Amino acid sequence: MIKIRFFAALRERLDCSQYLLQCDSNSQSVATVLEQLKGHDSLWHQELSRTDLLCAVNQQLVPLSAAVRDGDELAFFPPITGG
Amino acid sequence: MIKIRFFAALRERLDCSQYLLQCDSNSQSVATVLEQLKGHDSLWHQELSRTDLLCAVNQQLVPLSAAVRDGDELAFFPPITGG
Amino acid sequence: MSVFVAVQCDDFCLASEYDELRRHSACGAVVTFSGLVRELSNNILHSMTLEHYPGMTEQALVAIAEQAQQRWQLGAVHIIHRVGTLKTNEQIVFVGIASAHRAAAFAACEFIMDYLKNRAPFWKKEHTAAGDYWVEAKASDQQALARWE
Amino acid sequence: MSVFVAVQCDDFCLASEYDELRRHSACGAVVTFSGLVRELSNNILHSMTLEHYPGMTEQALVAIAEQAQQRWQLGAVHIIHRVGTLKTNEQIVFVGIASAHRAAAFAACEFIMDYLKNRAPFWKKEHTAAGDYWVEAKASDQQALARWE
Repeated sequence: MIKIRFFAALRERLDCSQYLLQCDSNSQSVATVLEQLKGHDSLWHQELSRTDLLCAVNQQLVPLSAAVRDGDELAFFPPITGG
Repeated sequence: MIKIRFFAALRERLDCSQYLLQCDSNSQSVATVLEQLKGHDSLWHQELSRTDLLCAVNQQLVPLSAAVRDGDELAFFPPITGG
Repeated sequence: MSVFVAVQCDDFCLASEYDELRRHSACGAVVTFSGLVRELSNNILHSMTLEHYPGMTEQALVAIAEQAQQRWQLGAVHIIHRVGTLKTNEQIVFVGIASAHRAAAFAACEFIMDYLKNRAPFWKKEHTAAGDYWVEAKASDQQALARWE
Repeated sequence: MSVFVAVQCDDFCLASEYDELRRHSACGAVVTFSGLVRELSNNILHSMTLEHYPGMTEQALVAIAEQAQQRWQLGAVHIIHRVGTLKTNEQIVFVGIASAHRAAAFAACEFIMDYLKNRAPFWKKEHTAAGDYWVEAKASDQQALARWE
């Protein structure tokens, strides 16, 4: 299982803060997982296709090419606006 | 009369904080006044020949080419070290 | 070198942070940055809510502090970021640096703010007379990173 | 835009200055710099005495604040410089800036310190176990001005 988390505007638009994804392979890229999530419905497809989407694996910012493994925490969120 | 003031290390080395200089001409350059002051004795000559000397006319930093007039306050001091 | 990082709902006290920072007796320079909820000219902002990614935020702030420490000789780094709902003029973020020299203190403080604005997972939602909306990321914040690279 | 400048023997309170600076409600950023008497590694420094040129110092500080104001959009500038004898870890100088944006606040604060170090007539004499001596001007302070020109 991969635990997926959404934050801020993305969380609101998807109306989802956590999502558990069955993990078929031992290791896959964030991009592959993202493609799977886009299949959820047309809203998810639209929101998860934004080019400014950021992602973190195990609470570290990573590019979409990064690997995700079973048991990892994967997060997607819009550009950061703190400070 | 021109009121001349010395500060910090220069004041200590000359053992003088204020000096009143008779003013012959209406307007002259700081450099001219400085030459007059150097004539005081060999110690003054040495101390006032330092190339890092700063000068102010009426409490404004100026170059040695600036004009000094009767009644002005002229100050000489070493490089600034506050802050 | 000491690092102190906090993510909290409670307000912070600049004076207490400063008193700790200046205790580093080899440090001749303390620079602080405070970010406040700004009153907009049209006066429509009532408050804002700061969301964050618990766990990741603290790690991100420590990582940013450590990067600053690798670049400059620093005595102490304090970073505090608030979350939750904040009204106009309330304090949002504090960064304080103690260093032997002022150039390092200024650079490290600005570096940390520039990185925090782009790398620490906080998001602002503004509550205004016209409704609630998520703050858009600013291009100027991204550009601010360029000079450190 | 408000400018406050003071040259004084008395200590100052960072918290009071900060409370005044953050009152500028259109300002989202407050940057402060504090300069302290640094304990040297060889521990020989007992205290220092700051001499100044009364009258000129105040004018010079106001002029520096006004220059900063011309370069950046600032809400408030506070400059306090102490004179007289100060012990290790005592506060020497404070510069505080309130501005709408952080980049302006950081730049103006550092600009003012760089100019103050070269243009405001203060001189430090250190009192050490080895005797008293006047502090030499640092080339790095002069070089710091170059980037603003």
